[in-house]
Amino acid sequence: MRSNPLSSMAIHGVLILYSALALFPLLLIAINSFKSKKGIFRDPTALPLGELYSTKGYQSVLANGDFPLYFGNSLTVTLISLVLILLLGAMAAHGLTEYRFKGNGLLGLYLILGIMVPIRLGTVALLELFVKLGLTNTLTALVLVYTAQGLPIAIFIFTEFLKSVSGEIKDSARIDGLSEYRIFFEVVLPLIRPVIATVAVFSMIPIWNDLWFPLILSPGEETRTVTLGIQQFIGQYTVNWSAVLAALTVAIVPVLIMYVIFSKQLIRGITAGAVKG
Amino acid sequence: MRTTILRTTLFAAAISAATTGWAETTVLTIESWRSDDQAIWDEKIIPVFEKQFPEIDVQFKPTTPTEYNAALNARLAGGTAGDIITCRPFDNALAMYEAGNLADIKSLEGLANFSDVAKAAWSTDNSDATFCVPMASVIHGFMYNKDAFKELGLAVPKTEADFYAVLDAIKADGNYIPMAMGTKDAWEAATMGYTNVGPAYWGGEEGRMALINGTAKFTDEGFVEGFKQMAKWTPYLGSGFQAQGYTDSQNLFTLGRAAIYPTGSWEITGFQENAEFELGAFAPPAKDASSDCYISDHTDIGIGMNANTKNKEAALTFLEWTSSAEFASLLTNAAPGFFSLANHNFEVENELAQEFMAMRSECKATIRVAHQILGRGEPALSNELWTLTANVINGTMTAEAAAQGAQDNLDAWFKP
Amino acid sequence: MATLELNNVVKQFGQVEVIHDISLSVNDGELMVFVGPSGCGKSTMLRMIAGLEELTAGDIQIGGKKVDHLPPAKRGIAMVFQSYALYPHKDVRGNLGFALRHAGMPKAEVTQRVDAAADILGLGPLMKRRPSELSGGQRQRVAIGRAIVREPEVFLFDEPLSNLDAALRVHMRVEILKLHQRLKSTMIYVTHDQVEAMTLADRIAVFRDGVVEQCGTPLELYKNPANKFVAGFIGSPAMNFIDSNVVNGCAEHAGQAVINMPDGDSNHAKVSIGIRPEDVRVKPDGILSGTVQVYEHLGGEAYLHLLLQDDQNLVVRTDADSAYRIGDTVRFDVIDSKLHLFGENGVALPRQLTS
Amino acid sequence: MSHSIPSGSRWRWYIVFFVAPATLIYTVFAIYPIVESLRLSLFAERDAVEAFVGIDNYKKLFTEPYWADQFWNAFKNNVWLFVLHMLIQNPVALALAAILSIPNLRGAATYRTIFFLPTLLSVVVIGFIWQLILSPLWGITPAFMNFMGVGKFFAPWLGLESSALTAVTLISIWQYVGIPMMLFYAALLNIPEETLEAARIDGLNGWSIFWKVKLPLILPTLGLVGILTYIGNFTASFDLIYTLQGGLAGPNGSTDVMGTFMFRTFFGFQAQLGDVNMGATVASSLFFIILIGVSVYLFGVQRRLQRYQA
Repeated sequence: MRSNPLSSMAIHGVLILYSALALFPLLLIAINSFKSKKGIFRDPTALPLGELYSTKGYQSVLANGDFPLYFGNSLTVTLISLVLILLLGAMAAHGLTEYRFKGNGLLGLYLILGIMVPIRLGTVALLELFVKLGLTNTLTALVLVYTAQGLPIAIFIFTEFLKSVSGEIKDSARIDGLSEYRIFFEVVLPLIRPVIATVAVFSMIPIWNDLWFPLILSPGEETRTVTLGIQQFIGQYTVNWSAVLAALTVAIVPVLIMYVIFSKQLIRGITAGAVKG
Repeated sequence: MRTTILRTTLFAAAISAATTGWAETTVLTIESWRSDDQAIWDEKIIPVFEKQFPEIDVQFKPTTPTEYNAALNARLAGGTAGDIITCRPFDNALAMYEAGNLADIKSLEGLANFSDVAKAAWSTDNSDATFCVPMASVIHGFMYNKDAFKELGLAVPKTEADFYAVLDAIKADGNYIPMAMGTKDAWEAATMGYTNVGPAYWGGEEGRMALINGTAKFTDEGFVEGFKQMAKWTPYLGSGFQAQGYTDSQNLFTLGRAAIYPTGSWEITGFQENAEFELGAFAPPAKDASSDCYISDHTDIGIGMNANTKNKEAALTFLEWTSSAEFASLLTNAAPGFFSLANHNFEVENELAQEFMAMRSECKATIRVAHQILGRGEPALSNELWTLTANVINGTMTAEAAAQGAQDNLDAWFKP
Repeated sequence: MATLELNNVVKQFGQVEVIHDISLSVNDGELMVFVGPSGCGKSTMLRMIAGLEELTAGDIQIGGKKVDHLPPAKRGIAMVFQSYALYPHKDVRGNLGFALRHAGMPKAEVTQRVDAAADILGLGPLMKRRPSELSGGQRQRVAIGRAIVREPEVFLFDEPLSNLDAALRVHMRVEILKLHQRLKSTMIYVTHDQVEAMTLADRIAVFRDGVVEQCGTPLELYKNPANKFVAGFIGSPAMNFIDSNVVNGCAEHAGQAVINMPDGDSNHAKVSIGIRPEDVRVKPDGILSGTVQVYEHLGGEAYLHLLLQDDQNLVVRTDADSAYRIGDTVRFDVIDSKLHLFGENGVALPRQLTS
Repeated sequence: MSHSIPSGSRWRWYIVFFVAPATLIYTVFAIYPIVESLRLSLFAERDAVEAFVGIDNYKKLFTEPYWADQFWNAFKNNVWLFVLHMLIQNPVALALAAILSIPNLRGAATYRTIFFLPTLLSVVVIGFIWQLILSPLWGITPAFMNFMGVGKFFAPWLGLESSALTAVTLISIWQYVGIPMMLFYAALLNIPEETLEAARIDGLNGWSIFWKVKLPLILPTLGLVGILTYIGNFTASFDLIYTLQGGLAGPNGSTDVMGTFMFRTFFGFQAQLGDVNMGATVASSLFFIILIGVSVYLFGVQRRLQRYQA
């Protein structure tokens, strides 16, 4: 499109305004996390300079020495669940799109049914199940639930994408003598790489941020996740807002890093026709 | 800090297990909604117990109050709840007992240390079974900023008239928000408002028992007057109080921006840590100079045993200990504001706590009106009172309509 | 090098039968083209030969050996796909050598074969590139190279040129022809383009609706189409069909006898007369006439689209130096010996023409 | 005559290999617990034992005023939530996506990342920030509004019955606008350049190209976003409302949605004990509401929309 400077300025104006709206609340947290409680309430929008500056909040967070453990737990759960969701989801989507078999369509529908119903509905049954399996207070329980919860969307997106991929390359591999297993791992997996980032981001957010299942399935000190840790921390420091804000800031950073890692691939994945509708 | 303690205990336990060979450590987990008290339990209470009973390792695992009931019920259903369960009083705990989640502990010797009134909060109506050791009560009243009162030359109010005069004076001065309370979380409105000052109008226990006996209704004058008081509070609250939550109110008061804070004694520890001015407490005002004052000395926390625990013996040992004088003194002094319900003699050192304790002798005591027997409907009457009181303060409902709403809730199911 | 036999091959997808009992044999070293409109079953047939689709009934033999129980890689075939089907994550060398390495061939031999194929196809300078960095023609060449390195007994081509532009298509067509002459291997080539079929094929099998309508050399098909479908499909521009009534043993058009029916044939009341554009002679005293609607001039030759008296259309080839205007009336004759007659069911009638 | 399968094996184990692990985990850890829960809606506790009661719980839910009032209140609020998301979130998302998809826009990647940021955050964070920002006490919004000269229009929105739901919804929109934006953005980028050039040659300008060419071409994505909004409206809205307004979804139940209603019923809240059977009944009703919406989409809307697809 021909761009005239005036409309270009208007466009950037709109974008910058919305950026401010999106960023302002986050900055507010970050800024105030470096202030003392008094500083927070005297002028919430002031920068943490001069006498306002205080790292007391972070000191409280650090004093609660368990945060590295919580981060480790969250990372473990999130990453293992992600790998499982991506791998098993891609495998199932491949199986569903590549082969004709009885009940294929029905199975496909069944597998994406879970998009509609929050698994939270089944909490009590899940808990009973994990008790029987002896998996309460383990990260394994969380991984299993998150994997089950993430699979429908993953399968949906992968299926949509695989449908749009020409089948000839798989036939070609077959003629080259690859087994069906190796076709998946050596041909299909590299093919869906761009979509993987998309699925990864969409699956990662709810896992990292979940509060409910850690609370019910693995509330133990040793298996606590960051989000739960933060929430409990807030509960204990209801009036110590410096500490609360510092904890919140600390909780945002890792998601941000993961997002930046995936974000380049993300758009490529979406535009690769992943979510066509 | 906490982990260090935890690790040391675990380490010590491991050593002792390894050296003695037979003494296995039993781990007891306590469920609680008092996440604010984590440090108190970890650093002050549990170490004392573990010193006496090295073979038992106690872990305090609180869940934030908003999630406590849901999470606890889910864990009970799934069989992963802790061995020791902190009980909310009356109908809530009773229902848990009836659902088979709390064990009957009537045989506990230490129960003799508690008055029947205290035990009533965690016993069946016919007192056949007791399912929690009474732990503590909280006393409702008001805290105030002594510095502000001094500054404005105000005296602690005794009667309703004094009370509003003080509020008017603070409002006229304009430096302070007269009263720190919001209606967003609703429960403060009912708990620190209606059931705090209301007993003065319905005559405390008398009125409450009359409701239970069916000789009184919520639409009777005293109960309606309680709601009317709520409506009178509205002008003294901070602007935007409708969106003011519990923590907002706490901050408003501790930062010195509000002069009076309707509350309960459980705030003592947190407030003393955070407020940079001198704190004082006064009892809910009496109707007039010739009337008695009433306080809500609410039996708030009990401690019971998960009926399905695998560590029954250790759990009973622990419960027995919680009925001891040692525990009573530890708790009351470590968490001033939670007053042990035991008949033991012990010293309360905290001055503010003493101020609250003093109210017991000055005023007649009762408990929160909707908790015993009346709270068994759907929805629980106390939850209903939250919403009704908040509505009255918000001005979206008249006192009469709120009273009618409460009575409707009772009429729907309650047979005196 | 091998022969290929298809015996009574049937294919059903669910309840739908898409290949009806086809038998066909391809000789050693022959380039056989399967041609037909889309959905005619030609690609399905090819995929069954490749082993990518199961047979519902019948069998397939390559070099006299039954192969329909073998996986694709064991059949001694190689296949070139329309979309090239290159592995996007491997460079050209990787794509060329993939099948061989996978089969466990020693590295040195792989390199040697890959280099040889690259040499044939002129891929030398591109060996380090990824498919995304290649042009369409180059990709196609890599796809062919990938087939060559396997030294298959039968090459299968599935519409390999249809994603290329016209000029490149002609060019690649010649290259494939050269390749066939050089390798002298058996090839099966699927296309919907009859020009490709005519220029490439040793023999053509014309598919329609899951049956082979006719199989023969390009010239046989051109000269003696077995039916109206083949007649219309082979040759460009397509054969004209004039509906005609049979009167007194003579197929007539607009009241004018055009051609005598074969001797003794009195079973038909209506026939189609098939006239190729090149078999019409425009001359002022011609017995037939039509009005010029479109005049296409191709430089070396020209085509007239005529509207006949009974509103039927006829395309006529004429020499390039004649000049016509829209609306002109043109008179012409047909070359009797080159006319085709088709019965109402579309089957060609034997031509023992007297005129 | 029977024939062999080319791959050499009669029972195609590899299909099992691909499909079984996902199906198994999903069935055991998602479907089974949910079905188990829904099953409970047909039971009730009678004299301390679970008894089969048929559809009694449903009758109770829809006839007893206590239940029916809550149900319809929550349902009505959900409808409002949905309407606002459709009227605000999705158009804003579309507008942002349309701007971002302008060719050669400087800083597009940065803007995109920024716009998506709120979506990444947990509701614990979101709830906390927005309460702080909208709080009448800490003065951020009032100060800003005073600065803009509209200070007198400030109100404690989260605490007023009339505005709480709308305020919560706007926060939700703020958080989730990134998802539809990304979907629209991808769809817009997928429109072939030739189509747009053809439109330009046909004399359409920027606006009319957007309305008459781009919009019809991304209709399937609009449909998808619509149904995702619908589902999220019932399932994802819970966390935010629960965090911001608590289990009673105040003030006076004005922000109660199906999610909070279900949760409160299922697990109980404060003095109220949970009722697993009624909770399951609410959950099942919610499930059917979602199912109806999805069916309408799959069999009505999507089919019609897909005709536009190339």
